[in-house]
Amino acid sequence: MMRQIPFRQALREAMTEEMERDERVFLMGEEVGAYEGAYKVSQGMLERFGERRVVDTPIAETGFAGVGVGAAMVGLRPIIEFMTFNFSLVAFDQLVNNAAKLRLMSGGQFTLPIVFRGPGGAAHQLGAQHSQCTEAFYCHVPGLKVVMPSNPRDAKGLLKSAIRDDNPVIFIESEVLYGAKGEVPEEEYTTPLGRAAIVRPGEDLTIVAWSKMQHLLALALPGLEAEGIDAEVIDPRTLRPLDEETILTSVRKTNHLLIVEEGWPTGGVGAQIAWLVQAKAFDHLDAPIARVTSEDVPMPYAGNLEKAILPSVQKVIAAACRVLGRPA
Amino acid sequence: MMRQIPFRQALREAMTEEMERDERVFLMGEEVGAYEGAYKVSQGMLERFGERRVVDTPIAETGFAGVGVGAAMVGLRPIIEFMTFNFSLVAFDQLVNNAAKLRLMSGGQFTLPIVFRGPGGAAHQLGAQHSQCTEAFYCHVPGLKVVMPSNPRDAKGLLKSAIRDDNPVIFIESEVLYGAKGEVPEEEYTTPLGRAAIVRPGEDLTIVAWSKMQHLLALALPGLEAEGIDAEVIDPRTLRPLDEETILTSVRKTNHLLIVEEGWPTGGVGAQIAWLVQAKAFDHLDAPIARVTSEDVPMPYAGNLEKAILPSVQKVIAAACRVLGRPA
Amino acid sequence: MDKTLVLGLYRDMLEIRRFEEVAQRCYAEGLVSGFLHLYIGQEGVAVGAISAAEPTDYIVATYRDHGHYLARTHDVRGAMAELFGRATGCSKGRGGSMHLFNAAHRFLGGHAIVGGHVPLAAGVAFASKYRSEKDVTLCFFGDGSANMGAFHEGLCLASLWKLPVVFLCENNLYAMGTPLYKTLAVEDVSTRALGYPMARETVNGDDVLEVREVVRLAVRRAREESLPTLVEAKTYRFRGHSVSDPAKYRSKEELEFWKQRDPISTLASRILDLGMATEAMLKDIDAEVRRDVEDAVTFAKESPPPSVDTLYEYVYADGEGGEG
Amino acid sequence: MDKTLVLGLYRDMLEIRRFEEVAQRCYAEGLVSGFLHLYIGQEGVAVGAISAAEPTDYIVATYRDHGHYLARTHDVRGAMAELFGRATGCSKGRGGSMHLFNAAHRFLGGHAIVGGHVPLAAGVAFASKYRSEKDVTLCFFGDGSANMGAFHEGLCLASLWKLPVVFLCENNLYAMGTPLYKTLAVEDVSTRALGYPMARETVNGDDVLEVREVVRLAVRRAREESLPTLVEAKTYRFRGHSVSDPAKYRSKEELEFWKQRDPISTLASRILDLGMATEAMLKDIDAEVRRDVEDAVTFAKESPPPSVDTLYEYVYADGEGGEG
Ligand SMILES: Cc1ncc(C[n+]2csc(CCOP(=O)(O)OP(=O)(O)O)c2C)c(N)n1
Ligand SMILES: Cc1ncc(C[n+]2csc(CCOP(=O)(O)OP(=O)(O)O)c2C)c(N)n1
Ligand SMILES: [Mg+2]
Ligand SMILES: [Mg+2]
Repeated sequence: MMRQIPFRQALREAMTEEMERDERVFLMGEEVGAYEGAYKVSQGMLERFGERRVVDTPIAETGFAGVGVGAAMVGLRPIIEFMTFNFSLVAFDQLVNNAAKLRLMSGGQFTLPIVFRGPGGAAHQLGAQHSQCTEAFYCHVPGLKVVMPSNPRDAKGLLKSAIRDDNPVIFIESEVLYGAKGEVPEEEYTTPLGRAAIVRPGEDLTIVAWSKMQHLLALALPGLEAEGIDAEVIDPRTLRPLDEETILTSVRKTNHLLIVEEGWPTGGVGAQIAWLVQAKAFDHLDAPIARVTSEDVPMPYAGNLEKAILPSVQKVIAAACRVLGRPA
Repeated sequence: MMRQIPFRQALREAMTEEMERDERVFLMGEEVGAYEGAYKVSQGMLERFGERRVVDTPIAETGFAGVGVGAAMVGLRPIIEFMTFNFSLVAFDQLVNNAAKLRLMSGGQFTLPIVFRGPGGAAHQLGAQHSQCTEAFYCHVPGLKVVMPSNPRDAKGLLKSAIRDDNPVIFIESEVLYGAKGEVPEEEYTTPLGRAAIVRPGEDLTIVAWSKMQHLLALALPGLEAEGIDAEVIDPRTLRPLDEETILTSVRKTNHLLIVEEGWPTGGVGAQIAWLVQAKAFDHLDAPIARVTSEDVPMPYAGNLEKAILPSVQKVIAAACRVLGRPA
Repeated sequence: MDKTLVLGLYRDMLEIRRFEEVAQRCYAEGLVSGFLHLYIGQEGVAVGAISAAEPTDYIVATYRDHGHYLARTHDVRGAMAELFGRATGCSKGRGGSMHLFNAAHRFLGGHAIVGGHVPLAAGVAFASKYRSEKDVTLCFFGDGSANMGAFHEGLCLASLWKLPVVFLCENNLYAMGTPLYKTLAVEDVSTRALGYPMARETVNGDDVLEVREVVRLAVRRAREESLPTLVEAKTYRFRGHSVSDPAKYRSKEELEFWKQRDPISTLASRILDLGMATEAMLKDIDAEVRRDVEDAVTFAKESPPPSVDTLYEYVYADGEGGEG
Repeated sequence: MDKTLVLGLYRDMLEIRRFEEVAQRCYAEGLVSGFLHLYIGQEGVAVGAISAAEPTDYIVATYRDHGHYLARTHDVRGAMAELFGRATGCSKGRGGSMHLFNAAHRFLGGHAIVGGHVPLAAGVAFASKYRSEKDVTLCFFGDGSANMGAFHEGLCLASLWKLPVVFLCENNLYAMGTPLYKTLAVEDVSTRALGYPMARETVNGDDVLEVREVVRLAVRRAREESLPTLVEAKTYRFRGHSVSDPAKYRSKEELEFWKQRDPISTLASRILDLGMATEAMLKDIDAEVRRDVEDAVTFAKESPPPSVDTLYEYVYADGEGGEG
């Protein structure tokens, strides 16, 4: 039987293997070294690689994100950790105006092989400034790639590909998934960016979800089956570039689409997917595309409100029934 | 006949009238005072109101955006000018984490009556870092309102409403429209936020476009008419909150929708509108919703590339024909 | 020294200490969630500084805000209920531990983006000056803010525009698990003031009276000359960064050294030495604040959570959807 | 003084001056579009500083980058073609005046977000140190950057990590229409260095030799001790912020005062005084650079614009769509 390891270890293995493989790769961020990561993702890496390649930074996201961009311009391959992606917003200009555009502005003279990684989204009652999904911001920006793994196996394979990729990659993890275990092969492997995974084949309804929401779907599946709904579950894994074909092929089969995302509804990634599918598979849709998202509000602290705001099993089942025109 | 004044004067009148009406309103930004605005929007205002209420700032967007937020928390009503919205990205955290969330985080104890305004989008060959549409970023954020007027009359009325509004309002203008003239009443008026305008009634096809793109539509109309297309043109004017009803009512009549936006296609505001319409008027759509956007690339400098990247009359007409299933 | 003043400061620090101890207990019991950053060990700073300001002066703080909130409001119930996420909390359960607010007491939060509230505080001071009001703004932040762009821009504008604000850096030697020497090329955070320039002071944060005195002068400079000051208070947090941090990065000896400087016990000894109060009287004060804190727990427990029907409240001033 | 050196510096400054004059003419003729920020008056800074560095040292500049680009590359054709938006431009027509790049000459742009390139430059220096290479990074920016958060964070990290970088502030007394005294509470931008701390120098930017000497020491400090320096060069731009700015905010007298310090004419007089060259020889140099610049115009005019089929090139390193 294949070994089971936690998400954080899968990420650590990906970084460690790539750093051993390529001297140009280094890890930089707040608490990544001596503290071994705010969420212990980089445990043991300082000891293994030393302060030169596992670099603790002050709290200065614009500063060290920019340092990463500059280092990438001259051939290093930085992994910049944001303690959480909420803090990437103070470095937003570095990602959007520098990392994403320098290649174009220089007429292709410079490549930006840099990964910005860290957890995104809500954890448990962390309040409005610490509970945001930022993927919609980054997916909007040409020049960036956006990756959001949902399980340890993909996390390791995708992070290795992201580190080897010659473009700026926004790699968003999840605080609540770091401890989640999953099968991860012993032998080395990579998982290509830009390819979705069909998590569960099905006939009635296509459900697209990523990161944490895949775990919500796992919890919702029994209920869906109880409703007699045979769902085809797709995990895009990379949100930009999006694997349109896999999603379209599925919708052409099931004729129904439900998108489940943790972020805000207005202008969320799901809106883009919905636009795409109605544009390219219009005649295959038997019902409006449905979305389950969080409510359109900043996240309050209170546990009951947070629960009511985030997507839930009940909301997924209800939406699935709605799409299929069944009484729920 | 009603007087015709340029867009920049309409904005100036709105600010001037509101500052005369309410002592709490002030204008702050780079070059707004002595220089009278990088685009001369605030011409004469320093002379009229003095340095206390027309405040020149250093280049420090995070600083003065934050100053505005703090001043608004204690009852002032700041108008913060970004020389262009490209520079709002260095202050992104202040807008997204402070302006948009403080009311919620404080349980409604504080209101944030603040307007962030300035030009957005491409002008003429300003390059990648100076040619961005930022509306999609801000429309994603609950707690913010987003307004994008297309003509002087709306610009004045909407800006006055934005200044009187008790919420943070992102008010995005356009460099290339500042000189555009239009009818503006002498007498005072306001234009409500959250209400779209039907610019041209029509039967065959609903076209939604805002800001600069309304001018593109004006140029495209003859061509559309030549194709025998009777378009209903809608200007949402406020992108958040969006006047869904006006758009849905129109689509229920025309059964066809085309969205024209200057920004990037992936996760653009048009994707959200498309998602909404297919969700709420699915059975009324006779064809896939179409979008004309800029190409999905950072804006290069070369004029021919910029022209090819931005929406054009030809692209609009071709898309309209496509939606209506006519050979173009 | 004024006896009532000193005993009052003692009581205020003790109120914070007991509140934090109980908050930690409630967290362990699962009654409090999210991040919980305790102020234990730093009480001298908030109490000394806030006692030096008028009740009408504005306070802006970080996520480590219980001490500042209590020193200003003494609203033990509202703070505890907020930690519990109840509708009766000072932020109606929306803010939680990191986002305590109280408009009536001019307590402007509780902010969780490091450095992000510094320009905001400058803006509050800007408003006072704009209205020719004599209020001063006190802005608290940690040593970790010193490298942030927002800190820089806030101080630049405050210096340039001569804003009536006191920037108070609580230098507790650590930003999370990182000792200051690893992130700051200078020993004193107040050195930063040289570049703006701005008046600066460095004070022993564990001496509540010294803090009070230094901040009093800074507040006066702000109120009378409308000039900002960067005050650095050297202090130490006795607990981890948050309750989930075992703080393994610090030595026992270091912790012990600082505990000898505990702002509360050191003041207690002085009070006794000076004969300002007896052991018994201090015990009574302790008993009293313990009662208040336990009463707050009961209050919080008995308070209802926010109603889920109010989900869309407080997002827009004009209610759901926010039509203008 | 080394005659060839001095005449070389003179030629380099003149090359920039003539290039800018012609660029402005081409803009007026509608051959150049977008924003055009001329370097006229500041030539002493770029030429002096870049001549003090090795050709393998890295250069990072702002949108006012023609001078720096030419001083490093002398690629007059590539620069002019870029302004024309042609495929033969040094950024293949993608960058324009504000975004000149040349990887072969280690010229890393041309950046248009004020302060945004400062951390990037620190990162380039970080890479040199990481690889134990002895290259130094020169980062140019204007006085307007001094209040930006990115400037602060870049200098904080460079100081903390002892990075081999020279931060070169070109203080031309104005940020667009705003005089420095209205945005900076200190007289010298270099004062900012005190807070980090960092070695600092203030130099007369209109004296190319003085700039060269001061930067030479800063470059040596970076290369040999791996320490950053903040150098402030006092200078003046003779034209508006961009060609569309009439610069009404400055008095004739002020402009005249500075024109007396014109880095080029003052060096010319010194050359003549010292008998390093004759009027005729200087005229020849002028004629030569004029020829080069006019040749570049012809080259640019005859060059094709980028093909519209290449619209999606240079967005992702792996081509359109950017599959990983
Ligand atoms: C911009 C930003 N980056 C990172 C964090 C995560 N974080 C929260 S507190 C903290 C340490 C702050 O230390 P300090 O400023 O010294 O305050 P203290 O906790 O010691 O009171 C960090 C890194 C954050 N909240 N904001
Ligand atoms: C963050 C940001 N804010 C505003 C601008 C607009 N802007 C471009 S140049 C400039 C003035 C910069 O002055 P300075 O730094 O002194 O450089 P100089 O033009 O004098 O060379 C401004 C405000 C910008 N490019 N970036
Ligand atoms: Mg600290
Ligand atoms: Mg300048």
